[in-house]
Amino acid sequence: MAKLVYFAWVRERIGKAEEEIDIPAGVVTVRDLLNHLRTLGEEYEHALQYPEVIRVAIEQEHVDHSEALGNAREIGIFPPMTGG
Amino acid sequence: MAKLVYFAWVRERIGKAEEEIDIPAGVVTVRDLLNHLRTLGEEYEHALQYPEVIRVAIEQEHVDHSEALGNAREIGIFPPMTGG
Amino acid sequence: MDHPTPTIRVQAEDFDLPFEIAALTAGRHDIGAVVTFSGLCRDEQGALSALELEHYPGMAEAEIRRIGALAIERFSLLGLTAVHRYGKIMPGENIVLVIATSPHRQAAFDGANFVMDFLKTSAPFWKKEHAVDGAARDWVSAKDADDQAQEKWQ
Amino acid sequence: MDHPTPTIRVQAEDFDLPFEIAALTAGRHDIGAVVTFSGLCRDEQGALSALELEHYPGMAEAEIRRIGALAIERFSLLGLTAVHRYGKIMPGENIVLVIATSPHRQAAFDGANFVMDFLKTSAPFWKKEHAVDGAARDWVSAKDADDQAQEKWQ
Repeated sequence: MAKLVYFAWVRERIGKAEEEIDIPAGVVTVRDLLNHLRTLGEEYEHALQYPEVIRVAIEQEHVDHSEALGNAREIGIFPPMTGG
Repeated sequence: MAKLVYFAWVRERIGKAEEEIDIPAGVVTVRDLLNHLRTLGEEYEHALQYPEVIRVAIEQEHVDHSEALGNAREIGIFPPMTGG
Repeated sequence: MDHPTPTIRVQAEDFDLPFEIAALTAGRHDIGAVVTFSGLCRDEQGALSALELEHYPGMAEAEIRRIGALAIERFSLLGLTAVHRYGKIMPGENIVLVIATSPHRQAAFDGANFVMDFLKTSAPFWKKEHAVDGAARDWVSAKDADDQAQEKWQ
Repeated sequence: MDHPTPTIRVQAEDFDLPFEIAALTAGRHDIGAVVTFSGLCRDEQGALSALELEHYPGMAEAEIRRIGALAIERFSLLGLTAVHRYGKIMPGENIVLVIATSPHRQAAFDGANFVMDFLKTSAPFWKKEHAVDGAARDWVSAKDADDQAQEKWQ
């Protein structure tokens, strides 16, 4: 089980701020996870249809899409940042 | 007649903050003026012995040593600035 | 060499610039330069009624703290404060504050500038614009210019 | 395009940073960035008891005004304030203040930084150091580093 947390328009399109999911066998990297999520429904597909722009953090630290999920407990998924 | 105003260690070495002087014939440029002043006494020679470091302003605007004095009314003579 | 710890806060309320400067400088005689950066909400020629700032709680503060520590080490700063607001912010109001102190001026300028460049592209905040007409509400797009601004430090 | 007029003052008394910021920003919704630079008197590891700032009255203000107008034009600033003190200044006290406002952050950083670099080498001020032992009183030497800092804008 991992907790996924969504922000900004990723959160709005998926329609929830967070959820717990089972990571299926075969989902190893961040990229695998994003592709898996896109199979869960059209709201996910709408949020993640351009995965190359999506940013991901594991345990609140930025990671590349090639990173292994390992035993991640909290995975943040969000658009490029626009603070400051 | 021109008013000369001195600042910082130029003022201290010459021993006065300002004076009126007649610009002799043949003193045309700022460089000529500095060389002329060095003939006026050892306090001037002490203040202006390295004329290349001395800064000059005419009517309160920076000028090069090659500049003509023209009909300057106020000539400021001082060391490199150290404000800020 | 021991480096000072940056003061980092993520908060809804406004910040108090003179208070934050005093906290970095009071009683010290080794600071020669204080540079402050305040980022404000613009109204985009009257089109914008408010910004809404969303953030990733916990990560937002951790990320700014990481950037602040990098800046302190890189520019040998004597002190650094960064405060970022979240929630609804009206035109003319403050969004973000960075203060850098150092013995000499260029390090303080560079330290504050560096923190802003990295904060823009790395700190998990997102801006949504509320239009004056009440209808359109759009997320601000990330700017290539911000990525380029960050690259100047590499 | 009409450029704003810089606010320039040369004075013995201290300045009030929040007041000066408010004077540039109050009631405006077009400012996205405010950068302030405060230059302070350091005690040089306890060796310095005070600085004495001499200036060329009239020319000092005119020269800072000229530099400020250059910065406004070059960086399209929305506003600029520069205040330089003269007289005796104790460690920990303010010497100089520059504030630049603009729609975007880099112009505000560059504007304030530019004014400080040119002010250092062009504005007619001279610093004399008073030593703690009461004896030595030396004029500060101009630094090559300051000339080089100015050259980065060419």
